[in-house]
Amino acid sequence: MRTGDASASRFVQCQNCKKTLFATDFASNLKVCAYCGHHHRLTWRERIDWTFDEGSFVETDTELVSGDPLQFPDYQPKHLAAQEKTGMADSVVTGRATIQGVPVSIAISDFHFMGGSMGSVAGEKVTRALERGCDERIPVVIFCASGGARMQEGLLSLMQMAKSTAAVERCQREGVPYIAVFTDPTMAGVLASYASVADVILSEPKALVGFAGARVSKQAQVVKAPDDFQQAEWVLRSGMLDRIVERRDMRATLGSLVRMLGAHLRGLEEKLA
Amino acid sequence: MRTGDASASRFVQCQNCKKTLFATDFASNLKVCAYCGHHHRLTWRERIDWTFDEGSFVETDTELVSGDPLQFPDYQPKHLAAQEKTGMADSVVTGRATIQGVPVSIAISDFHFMGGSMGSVAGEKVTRALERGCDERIPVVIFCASGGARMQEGLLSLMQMAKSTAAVERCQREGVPYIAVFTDPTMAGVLASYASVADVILSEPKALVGFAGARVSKQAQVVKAPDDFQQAEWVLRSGMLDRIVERRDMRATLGSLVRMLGAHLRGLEEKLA
Amino acid sequence: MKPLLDLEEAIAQLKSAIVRETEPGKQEEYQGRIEGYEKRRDNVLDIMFSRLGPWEEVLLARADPRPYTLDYVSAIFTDFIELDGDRRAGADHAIVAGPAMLEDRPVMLLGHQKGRNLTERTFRNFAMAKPEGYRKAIRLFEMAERFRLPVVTFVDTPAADPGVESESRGISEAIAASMLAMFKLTVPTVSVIIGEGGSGGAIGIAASNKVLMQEHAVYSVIPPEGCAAILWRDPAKKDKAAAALRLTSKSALELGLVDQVLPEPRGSAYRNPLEAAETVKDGILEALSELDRLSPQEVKAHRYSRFRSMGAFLA
Amino acid sequence: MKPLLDLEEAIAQLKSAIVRETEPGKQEEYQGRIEGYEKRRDNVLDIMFSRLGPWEEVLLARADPRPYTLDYVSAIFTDFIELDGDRRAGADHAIVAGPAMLEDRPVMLLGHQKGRNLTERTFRNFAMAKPEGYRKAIRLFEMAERFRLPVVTFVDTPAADPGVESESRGISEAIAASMLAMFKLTVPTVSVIIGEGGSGGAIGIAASNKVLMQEHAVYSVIPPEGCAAILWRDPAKKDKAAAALRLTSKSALELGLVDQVLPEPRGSAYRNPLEAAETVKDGILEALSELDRLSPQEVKAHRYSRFRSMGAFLA
Ligand SMILES: [Zn+2]
Ligand SMILES: [Zn+2]
Repeated sequence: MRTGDASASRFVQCQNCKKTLFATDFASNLKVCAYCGHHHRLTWRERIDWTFDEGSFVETDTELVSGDPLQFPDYQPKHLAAQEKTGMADSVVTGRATIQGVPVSIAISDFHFMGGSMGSVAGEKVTRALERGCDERIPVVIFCASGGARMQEGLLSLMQMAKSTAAVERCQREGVPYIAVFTDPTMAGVLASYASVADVILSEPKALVGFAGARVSKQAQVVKAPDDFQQAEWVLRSGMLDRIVERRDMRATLGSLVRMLGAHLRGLEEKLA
Repeated sequence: MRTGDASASRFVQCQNCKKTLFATDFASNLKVCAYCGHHHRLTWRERIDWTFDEGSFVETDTELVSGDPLQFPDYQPKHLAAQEKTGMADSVVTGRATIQGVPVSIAISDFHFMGGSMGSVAGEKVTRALERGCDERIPVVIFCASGGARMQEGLLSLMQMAKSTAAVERCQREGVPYIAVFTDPTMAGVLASYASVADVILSEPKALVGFAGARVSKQAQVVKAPDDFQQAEWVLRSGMLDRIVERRDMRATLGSLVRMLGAHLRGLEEKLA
Repeated sequence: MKPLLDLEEAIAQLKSAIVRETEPGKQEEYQGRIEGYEKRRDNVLDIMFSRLGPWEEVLLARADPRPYTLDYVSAIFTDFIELDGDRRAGADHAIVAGPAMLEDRPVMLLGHQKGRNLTERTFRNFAMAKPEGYRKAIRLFEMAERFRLPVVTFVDTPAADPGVESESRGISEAIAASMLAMFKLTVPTVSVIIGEGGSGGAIGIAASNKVLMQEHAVYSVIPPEGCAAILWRDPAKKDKAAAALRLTSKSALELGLVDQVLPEPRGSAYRNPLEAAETVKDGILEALSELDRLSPQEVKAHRYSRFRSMGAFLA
Repeated sequence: MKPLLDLEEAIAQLKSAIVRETEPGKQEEYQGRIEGYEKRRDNVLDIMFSRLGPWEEVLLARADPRPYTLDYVSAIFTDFIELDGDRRAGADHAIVAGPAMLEDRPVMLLGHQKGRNLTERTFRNFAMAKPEGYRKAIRLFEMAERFRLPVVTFVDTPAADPGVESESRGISEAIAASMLAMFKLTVPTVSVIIGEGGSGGAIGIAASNKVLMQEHAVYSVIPPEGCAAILWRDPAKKDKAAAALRLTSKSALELGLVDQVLPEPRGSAYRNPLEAAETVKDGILEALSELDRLSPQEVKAHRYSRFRSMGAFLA
């Protein structure tokens, strides 16, 4: 959202309906517009604070940093700028947390870091989050927000699709629940890999969710795209989502799901007691 | 097909293009019209003679006869009439045979017996054919020809859908290939059970294949049905069939399939050698 | 139904009168009259229900006020989270599904859902599931297996959707594959026929270890109207067909095709949905506690044998 | 290409002349001239191919006369029986699939198929598979597992189909689920990148134990034109993008993302498709014979480790 000239501005403008909101109200409403319900994008930190149990998050895999393996033009300065802008090492943050008391392995993708794109580091972190779920017999929750694969790492980025999907297969085999939450946007290489094969897929309202840019899809076809093409509501009607969940209900929904789907995991009941 | 007044008539008329054919040519062309290619319905005996290795067929499960469990009005006389007309005990014949030297367990449904409908006997025989494949580690080939479940056996007929499907699940689990061949017609309760979950589904050209009578389907919808709705060619385009195979190519196609898909079964290679 | 309705009206009038009544002794008098009417009403109901023919059972099973899947879900389970989507082609609201708590254990729920008014009925497609519905079912059966959740399904459908689009996306395959997916499970499965057990559409989600049937539900290979139309070219002979098809819970139990009939309250489930739900709940709990004694492989083998033995023939 | 085409024409003319030639000694003279021209042609080819830039590799990988999947299938395998259908929604001709014999063992084949003329290309949807194609793949992967057939896939696609209908039937899910299905397999899997290894559309059927790549194939996360358009707002900078993306077989091998580069005949595969096929066949046979040494569980673990190790970062 636009915050006016000063970042400490008392007002923000809704990106969707353009109405002006008090910054404090906006924050206490989890950055959802009180007028139109638009769910504005969150930083990874906001996501964690507003979803998981307070103080429960412990970050992991902080040592992973991109090595610009292809020496791709302009990649290094862009990557550095993104790091400075966001304070993140790369687009995905991983760790352990609890949700309504249930321990979970989590990964949060942040669109503010190079469009949440998946290179080697993001792919590795997502994979580790899934494997950690298996190793520790706890459910996995991943918040997606990505334009797709990171082209500056070329074929290595493409391989992250396979690598992360392999880890999902391991979760399935070992009975570890994996819940994905699509946030605006969840696209391309991320959607076409670990995101789409979660056991349960929730989405925030109106998140953009698709394989190809809408322009490409529409060009490619005689079929007319519906007005809400690639919006979560349309994606739900297309059978690809389980539920659209408003941000304020996300914690409770995730809590119930990990509690019920993860009940069989050794020790989860004990951990709950 | 109509055979004129005498059953020994020298001529037959194609049911589709109405052209007149020499009975001997017609038979040597496997009851496929030389003019329009229409595949006329076969008796179970013709099917076996024209598909499996000569003299290889040995019938099984001949002891099974319907007991009219519901005392359904007019069922017994109808059933008796069908037995007299066809010389069959019920609509399905089962047994062992070889195809291009490969031993297979087979079931053949004959539409001439009460529309090939599936009651307790047909369901039991199909189930035994599938189980025999598992017990003897040989591929299963089933020719379907049925209007659906036999309503004169009420809920017992419905349960045959579940029973036969359970046997297919056993084949899948035990790695026994099961190939279904749809012939005209393959409908309703048979299509919605063991027929549709075969590993490979072949169909004769233009066979009628569908869940509901075409009248019901078309009534139920605003969507216009295509001209070849519920014909094998349309069903293939809809993704439900593997191939449409002409009758003269059926033996070779089935032979290659059981040879390749069944190669892993213990002893199959030895049996071939 | 006339005497029944008259009695109901009289009872209702007395009940509302009793609230306003202030004269001493009158309340007791009203109360006595209410009890008298209620007794007569119960007698009428008992007589009516003792004389129900198969076709009337069909009408009752289809009746609007009868409790539907979500009514039982809310009465029996907690924490239900509906999950949607077949991950293939669409969302299907004729089948509702998702995990929920049954007392202290999580289960996977699934059931056909009817609607009570035109909007709801359209949204639910009259509880006629499309391929999407059965493929959602398959997805959730597989999930139940991964997470060791017992499966409970509620069956209440006139039939699977027979339309052109359903054909084009393989409604037959979807039903068969759904049964096949159920036969793969090593977690216990229990189905309850709560209204119309309509043919392939029903069995598609009823290939379970235990199949319970409410007293006034019906379960049939074909609707009586369809049967009459095909066999006697006369849909009006639906009574004859209903009788011939043996589609009542009593017949299904006699034929050994359901494991238990769940009695309904006097006058059928809709007259006391909570009592009906209590009986359904007890039935499910009992079935699950029996199945809990089996190992995963025994659960699977038990289900196979259950259906394997079905069929009546001379041999 | 001019000198190459001139030489080719001269050789062709001499070859046809030689057939008609009757004068003694002339044939030998022509033969000598042919050999000279051929030598020069080979030199030209060698020089051309030694100087190929990444963008030219892209063009070559996309070139019309390049052998396609079915060309390799007919040259390498016998008894191929194409199977169709996803059992969900449709037939997809951008991916061909079915069992076939590789020498004396049955295998499951699968590959993108391009077309050589407009009719074929339309029929094949330019080798851009829809969800149906990937779901057919999943079905056949599962069949391969049941019947213990090794899987061989040929990759040659610009991308998965990006249309509205593909989106509506979940093209992303289909690709992901296809990879996931490959990771489930305990039978050995080998993929050969034979032309365009286009992004998600390619990896969807290339999550294999062994990935071989023909010398002049390309494998990329995005087409160079798309990359240039996004990064530099100028599709014309496709050369720069092609170079930056490191999409050649040489780069893929250096990065450790393919196991082996399969050399192509002088002047690339289309100049000698049978020789190219022979090399591909040897590559597949060698890969399978290595994998044959592993147990089913080791096969699966091997595939996991292969992809698990991919990624370059400081840690
Ligand atoms: Zn707003
Ligand atoms: Zn004809």
